[in-house]
Amino acid sequence: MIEHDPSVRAVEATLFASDSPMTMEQIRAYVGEDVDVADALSKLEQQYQGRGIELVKRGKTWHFQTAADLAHLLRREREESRKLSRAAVETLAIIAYHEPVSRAEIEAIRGVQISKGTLDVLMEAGWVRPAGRREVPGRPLVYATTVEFLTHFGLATRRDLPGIADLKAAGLLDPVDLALEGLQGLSAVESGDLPEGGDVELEIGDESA
Amino acid sequence: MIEHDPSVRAVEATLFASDSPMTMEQIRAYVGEDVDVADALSKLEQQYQGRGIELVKRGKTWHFQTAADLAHLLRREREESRKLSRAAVETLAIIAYHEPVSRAEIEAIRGVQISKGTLDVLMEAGWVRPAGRREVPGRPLVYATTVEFLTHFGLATRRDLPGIADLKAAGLLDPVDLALEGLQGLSAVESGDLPEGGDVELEIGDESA
Amino acid sequence: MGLDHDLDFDEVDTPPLEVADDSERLTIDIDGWEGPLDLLLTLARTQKVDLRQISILQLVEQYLSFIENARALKLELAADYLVMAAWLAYLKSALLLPKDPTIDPSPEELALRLQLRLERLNAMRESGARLMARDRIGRDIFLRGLPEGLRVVRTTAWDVNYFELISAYGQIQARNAPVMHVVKRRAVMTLEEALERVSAMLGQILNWTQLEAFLPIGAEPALRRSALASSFLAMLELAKQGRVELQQETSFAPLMVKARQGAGA
Repeated sequence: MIEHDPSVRAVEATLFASDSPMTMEQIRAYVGEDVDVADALSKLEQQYQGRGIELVKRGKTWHFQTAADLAHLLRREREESRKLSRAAVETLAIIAYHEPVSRAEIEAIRGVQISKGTLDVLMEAGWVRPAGRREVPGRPLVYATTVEFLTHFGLATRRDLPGIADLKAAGLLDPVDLALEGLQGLSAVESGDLPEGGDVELEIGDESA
Repeated sequence: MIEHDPSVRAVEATLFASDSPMTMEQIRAYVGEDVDVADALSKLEQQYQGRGIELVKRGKTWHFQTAADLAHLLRREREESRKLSRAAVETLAIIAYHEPVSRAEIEAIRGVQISKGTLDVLMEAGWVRPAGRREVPGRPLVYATTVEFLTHFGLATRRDLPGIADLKAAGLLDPVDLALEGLQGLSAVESGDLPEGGDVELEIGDESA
Repeated sequence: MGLDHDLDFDEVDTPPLEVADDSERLTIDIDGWEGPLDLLLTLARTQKVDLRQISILQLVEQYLSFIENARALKLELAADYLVMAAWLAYLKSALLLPKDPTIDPSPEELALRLQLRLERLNAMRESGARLMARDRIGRDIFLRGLPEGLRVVRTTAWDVNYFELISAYGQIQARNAPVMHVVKRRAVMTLEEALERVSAMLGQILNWTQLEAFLPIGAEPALRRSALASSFLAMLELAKQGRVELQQETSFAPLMVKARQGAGA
């Protein structure tokens, strides 16, 4: 039997027992001031590499989870059957990448009205929440994602959303009007008479919201 | 990085994720028929020996749990400082000056009833203890202070408590409102106008009968 | 904007168009798309991987032919698909006609807008798919199923110091001390005092003098009020005795007082 480092054992036990991810400070509060938590965590990370369980850091918090490559063994069939509709997936993506965003803005991107159930499903899943109102005429409610959303998808922050930096750089998160102005600004010199302030919107579907 | 046995990894992850202890058959249902579960479990048991968590067999079921010698880590004590209520301070003072003293006597001196919680708080704090019963009708319980009480207030013996004359000289016998003013303006002692009659003795009757 | 007009249609392999071309079918399912933009995006994606390179004109023609087929087979085609078809037919003719600088916005801008919208919808569709493909906790990845949980046991350190203890006792004693009630004397001037005072002052006053001049100088308001009332009564009494004369021009005017000649002296 190998003699294990008491500090590593203590941090290991604490993280295993915790029912939520913990910051180094939170761990320290349990294991005591004289434990080098950072050192213990890095040793643990190494020791668990390649095992069925791994130590994961997300943002500032640490937790143990099952190894991703074992998903096929553990995947819960029942969860899968409640698959999100395409509308719900797109709506979730729009909220996550554009938040805070109003219903009308979601509809402008998708080109169709969103049914009431779509947002309800996302809120019921705990991934989306109303996040105040936008101070424009009509004061529309805006939506944003939750901490549970980040946790569920294994994200530390919204910056970790897949491809968000590229989308931002490509201007694909800007509204059409803004993108159009940018393009016209570049090409206006050559083509001369492009109309400014293109306020003509495509009338697609019923954008009554 | 060590190459880990896929069977061991699978069993490890399955047990980790399960929300209840599992039998070998239940584990097999997840990891598949071609895994030697018994062998994997015995390897796991060995690998986790001496770690912060351990694999435990209870009857026919297996589960991970925090190493028994680390259980104390999972219960963190946090001391919170709280102001003792006015009723409790007065009750403590009466017990200190008059001990041993019954509840009825305390109430007679305070002029108001004391709630059960007040004495409990003082006993929980370790400053007051029950000190037998008074041999009068009803045999009321009497209370006295403890050694911790003396320690906390930096007293060698109860005789170090200032007498009535000392209290008077310090302006501590001023009526409450004056004393409060005095605390604010530090003028109670000079203000003179103290009511006479500081030498009134307490009449402690046995009202418990 | 990739408005090249001469791309070969037949090279484009589109599942939706296959459906449209299948004249054996009596209905074409447009419910498979979430609105015209979705259908357009599906058509656009069959052109090129990069939406920035798509041909809007080609896309418009694909959409129109799809709708044309669908209409022939399914009369109750949703209104928004037809609105889009009409708008795209207009866009197509505008793009094909010689350029008219007076048309605002230009057909090129309209086409660009459509393209930008498709790019944005496509970006979100792909992001949604990537999001869903992640290893998700509770589906692919699991946290410990049976955590013991961490507990914080709160203990209370009661905060009271020695001074608070003995001053509390002092206050109990003070509360229990017998209380003597002393009624404070109110500042008043009795009628007798006023009579005496006013009589004494009258000798020095020869002319008509206001009643207030007889009041004590610098008295507190309460005493002054009392003195005013008493002095007034005293004046009335002296007038009755014939020692003073009183005069008042109207109600509430100053009350003037004068000693009667040869009366009191």
